[in-house]
Amino acid sequence: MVPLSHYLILSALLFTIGMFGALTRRNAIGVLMALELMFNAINVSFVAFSRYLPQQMLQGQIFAIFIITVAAAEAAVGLAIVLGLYRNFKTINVDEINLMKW
Amino acid sequence: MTVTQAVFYLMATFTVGASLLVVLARNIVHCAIALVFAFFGVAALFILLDAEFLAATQVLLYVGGITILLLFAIMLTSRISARGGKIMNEQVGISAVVALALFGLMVYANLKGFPALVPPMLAASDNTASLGRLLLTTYVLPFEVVSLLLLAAMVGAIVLARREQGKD
Amino acid sequence: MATVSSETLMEQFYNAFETWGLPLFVPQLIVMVVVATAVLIFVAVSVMFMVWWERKISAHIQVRFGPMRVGGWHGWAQSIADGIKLLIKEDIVPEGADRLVFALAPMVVFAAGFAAYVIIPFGPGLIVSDLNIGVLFYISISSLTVVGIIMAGWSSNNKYSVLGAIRSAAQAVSYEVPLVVSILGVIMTVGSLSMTRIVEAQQGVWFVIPQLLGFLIYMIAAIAECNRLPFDIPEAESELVAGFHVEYSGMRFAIFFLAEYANMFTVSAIAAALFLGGWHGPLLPGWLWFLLKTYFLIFVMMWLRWTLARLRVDQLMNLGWKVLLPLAFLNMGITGLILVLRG
Amino acid sequence: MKLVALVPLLPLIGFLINGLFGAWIKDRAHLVAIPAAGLSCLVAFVVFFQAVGGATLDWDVYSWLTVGNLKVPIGILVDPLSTVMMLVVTFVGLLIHIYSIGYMHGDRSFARFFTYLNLFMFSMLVLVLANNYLLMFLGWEGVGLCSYLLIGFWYEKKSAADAGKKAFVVNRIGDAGFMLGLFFIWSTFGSLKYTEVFAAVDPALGAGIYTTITLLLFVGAMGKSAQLPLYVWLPDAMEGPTPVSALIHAATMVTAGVYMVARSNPLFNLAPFSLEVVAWVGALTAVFAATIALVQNDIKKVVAYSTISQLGYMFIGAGAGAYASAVFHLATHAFFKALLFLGAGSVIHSLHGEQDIRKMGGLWKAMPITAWTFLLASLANGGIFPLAGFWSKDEILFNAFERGLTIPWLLGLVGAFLTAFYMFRLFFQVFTGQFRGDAHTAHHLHESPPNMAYPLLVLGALSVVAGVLLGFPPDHGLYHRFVAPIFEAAHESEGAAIHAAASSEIVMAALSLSVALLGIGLAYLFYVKRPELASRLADKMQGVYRLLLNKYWVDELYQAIFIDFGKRFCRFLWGFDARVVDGAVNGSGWLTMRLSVMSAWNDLKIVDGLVNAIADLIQGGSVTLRRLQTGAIQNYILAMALGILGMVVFYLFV
Repeated sequence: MVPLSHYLILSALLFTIGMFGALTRRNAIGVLMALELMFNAINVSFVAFSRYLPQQMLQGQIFAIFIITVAAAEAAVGLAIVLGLYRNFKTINVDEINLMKW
Repeated sequence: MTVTQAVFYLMATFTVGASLLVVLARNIVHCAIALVFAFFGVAALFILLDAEFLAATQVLLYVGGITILLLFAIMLTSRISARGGKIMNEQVGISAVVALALFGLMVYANLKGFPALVPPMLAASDNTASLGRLLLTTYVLPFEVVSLLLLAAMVGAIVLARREQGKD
Repeated sequence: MATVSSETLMEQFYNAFETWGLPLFVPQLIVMVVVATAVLIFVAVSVMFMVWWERKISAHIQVRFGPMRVGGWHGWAQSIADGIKLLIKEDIVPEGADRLVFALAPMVVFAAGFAAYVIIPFGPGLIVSDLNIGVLFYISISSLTVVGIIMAGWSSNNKYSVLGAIRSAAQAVSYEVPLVVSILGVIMTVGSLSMTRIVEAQQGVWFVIPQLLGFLIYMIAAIAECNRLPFDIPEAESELVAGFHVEYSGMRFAIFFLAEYANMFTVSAIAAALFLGGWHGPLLPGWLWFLLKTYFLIFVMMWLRWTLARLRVDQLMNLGWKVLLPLAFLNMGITGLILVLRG
Repeated sequence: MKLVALVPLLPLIGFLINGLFGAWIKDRAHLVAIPAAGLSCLVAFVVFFQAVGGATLDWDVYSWLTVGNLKVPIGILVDPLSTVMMLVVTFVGLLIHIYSIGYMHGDRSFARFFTYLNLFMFSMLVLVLANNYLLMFLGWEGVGLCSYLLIGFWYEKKSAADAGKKAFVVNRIGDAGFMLGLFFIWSTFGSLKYTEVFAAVDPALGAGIYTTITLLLFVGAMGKSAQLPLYVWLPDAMEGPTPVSALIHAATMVTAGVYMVARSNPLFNLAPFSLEVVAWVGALTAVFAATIALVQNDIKKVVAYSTISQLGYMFIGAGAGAYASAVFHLATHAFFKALLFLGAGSVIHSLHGEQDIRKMGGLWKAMPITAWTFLLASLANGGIFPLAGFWSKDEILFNAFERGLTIPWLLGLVGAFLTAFYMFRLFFQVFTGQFRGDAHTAHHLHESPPNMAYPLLVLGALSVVAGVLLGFPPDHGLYHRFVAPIFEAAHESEGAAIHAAASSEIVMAALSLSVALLGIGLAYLFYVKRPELASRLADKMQGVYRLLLNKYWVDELYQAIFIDFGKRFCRFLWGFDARVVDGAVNGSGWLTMRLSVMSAWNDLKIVDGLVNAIADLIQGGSVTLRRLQTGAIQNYILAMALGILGMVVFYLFV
């Protein structure tokens, strides 16, 4: 059987990759994708906990469902914002959109 | 090495590989397609974890919903010929260091906190029904809140994405 | 009967491998490959039949004969000839296309269509895998098709194919919602997502009677999901040349074609299982009943195609969001109300 | 038996369909509304026959409110009382639906009308079938709302809109009492379900609490059932379309108060004082309204005052503890009063909206069906043997007499005389003699179309036979045996005295019958034989005539007492505000101004100096610090990531 910690390490790895992407991608849609990866990483660890600690009554899966829902909402609003950005700036590179400064 | 283990390591490698592609690929459409594969890898992991309903939901929502949205947004904002240029900003180095450090710390914490815990045997039961029951009893309040959130997100997305009257 | 004997056969098969000292996954792998091949052959044959059939139906609706020569009797071998022709054609990849994605797209589409066969209950026990999330599996897998279509449209580097892909995706996403909600009535009544359980629950009354509204919504949405007339805007030959697969030819085109017809079979089979009682029926064996119902629904789809005119884009979206979806919710609400009142 | 859920649900479905798609359905609304009402009626009959077999049902469909230890279900109670009410509501409702096709034909808000009618049916059935007080109150408010909407149906007309508002406001006073009653019930018995409340009723709690509760409930009933002094809204409610007057303001809604009192009989039985109040209010209302009805010239107003008067009779019955008789009168009254209104509507329809009886007359020939049925209804209303009204009214008067309520009984007798008189004044004025309207109208006189005439015939038949069939012999008829289980307690407490002698009952009946015949005779004398007598009498008794014609100036009285006084009191308060309060405020303002001049110097020199020094310091610092705000999101995310890193390190190693 696969021990719990392997799932958690996988989750950590996915999370880190996602975070790296969110920190570095210039394309706003790329950043959103990286965020989705991070959500997925969290879900993996939630579901793993749910399977390995069954006395918790599927709590992990419930949380994963809520996270998926929130991720969907996030994607919809995020992409709407990206479209708005594109309309106003004619670019979606986040490092070129920096009007909100001193 | 049992079949389960083999499948786990296979899918883990697959998922990590796809995720790296998502973050590193030059062409944003390739990123999106790699993302689909990463989602599938995660769904497979869910099945390994006896969460079939979640696996199906994962595919339905992430692949059927979010990826499509992403692809739409890509089509509306970039061209197939728009290649070249940097894809990363100038903080790649420090980001990599931070990410690696965080990963190291998480692995450390993990190994310290969860010694090789193996899963208890579960009776083969239909998780879906229990999930549904939980959602409508114990977690009914969060459930309602999330539905409200979705409504708000929908309204917000429509307001943000529609063109203002009079503009082009 | 068939189930029992096949199970024992299966056990003997597994035991044999155990006595040879091979690990368990070897026979499992062999079974998987055999089943997959069988389904693949079934898909190919049934699609060829359906293509020939549609040509004959369309011809007769237009008072023609259709193919008459190849193979002798009513041109029965026409599809085989077409298939061979497509296979030996040159494989053209347009200039400026994204080669990798271009090659991947038909496979994704086909894989999605093919995977759905896993949960089709051809007869009692005659199902590849009776998943306990059966219907949900189909719904989630079918959404993958859209990704493939967008990939195909985008990678062709042709504005018509991109437009076709976007329209197709918008349509599929829009009609997926009423499709799913229309199925919910059945799922609520049965209390399970398993296809076998759903079919078994129709021992007495087929769900098409209590869920008539759901059935109609499902069929309309399913036709739209298959991008068939009257909902074939994504491919509208007269406006968009041929939609997302303009640039495809030869073998790759054949795969799209195959997937499209395979999809038709899938949605009809799901409808037959969910609403028309699956394998239940008098006299004839169960699998035959199932195929009869499925092919009847396919026939209805073809019939509609050659009868109705194409909808405009705005009409299409209005129908999906303002008519089908509210009706589907109404169906769900009424079903729920009745279930609650009945206790 | 659970079929009964369909009875309110069907009108609700009709309401939803017409309400949501009315703009699209338009003139076909009745095709939705009438099947809804008709099926509902059919189901009601099915349930009724089950109930006749002795079946009852107390069904908590689901839990509606759970707040602390207050638990209120959405529940249905089917027992003889609610069955009778359900039948009356659905049956009369159905007939009036059918009648309305003809009456409302061509109105541009046709669909809206049927929407409201269905909503009304639904609310009324909720009121009737509820198994707890709160759900009943929901229906109670629902019918109030429908009443408001339907009175003001022609809201372009200011008088209609005002009448609607008046009905709403006056009912609010009653509802406040009802609500207080509910609060008391809950705090006393810890439940609002009928079964639980009545099971918990215990004389040991003392008569005081029962008197309080029942009087408060009766305040609610006074509002809804238009009793003194809260009756003023009902005559004005005649601004609504006539079918509405028939359904809501005669047959069903206004009788909700009677139903509620009958329903609460275990409570009322323990509060003898309340019962006496109920009987007195009923008796006074009966005579009061009847006297006004004597001189009114608007056909609908006469019938409306008659309704108030008859409601008074029902309360006499309830007050005498003869709840069964009260509800019996409710049912028979529903038939003949609905018939009167529909007949009046038929006349008005034929005369193109003319409502003044002085411009009518001689309509008998032109509209025989309307005239005959109107005559039957008038006889029934006047309490003539053997029509429906006779049986129920006599039962009430007999019970009141036996109960020792001599003065209410006498008042009731006077009322019976007046009733017969004004009914036949109306009848003779409208249907006999010469037509007094203009020639144009005379030319267009016509009998109403079949869909209006048939309901009249059905109701006419019922007005004739309902009393004999169900109420003979008095107090022991079919009807009484059916509802007996509900009111058993009431009869037991009275003991055997009531059933003393059938002979005295016959004497009483003969007495009231002769009184009624006297009334009819007088009406004949005044309005057919020697019409000039009437005006001469009016001249001779100017004062009384004007008093009655102006409805005792009650509306003006209310205006003077409540509204004008309120205004004057407000003006006084305003004056107080302007002089005393404002003066104090201005004074303190002046003081503050002086003080602030002093503190201004302090602020400018000392405080500001300090503040400016700090501000300069901060400005200098921020010029350098603001460089941190790069505006690029990913820099911020990086900072967050670093923060997370720091936190993880802290938790792991420190």
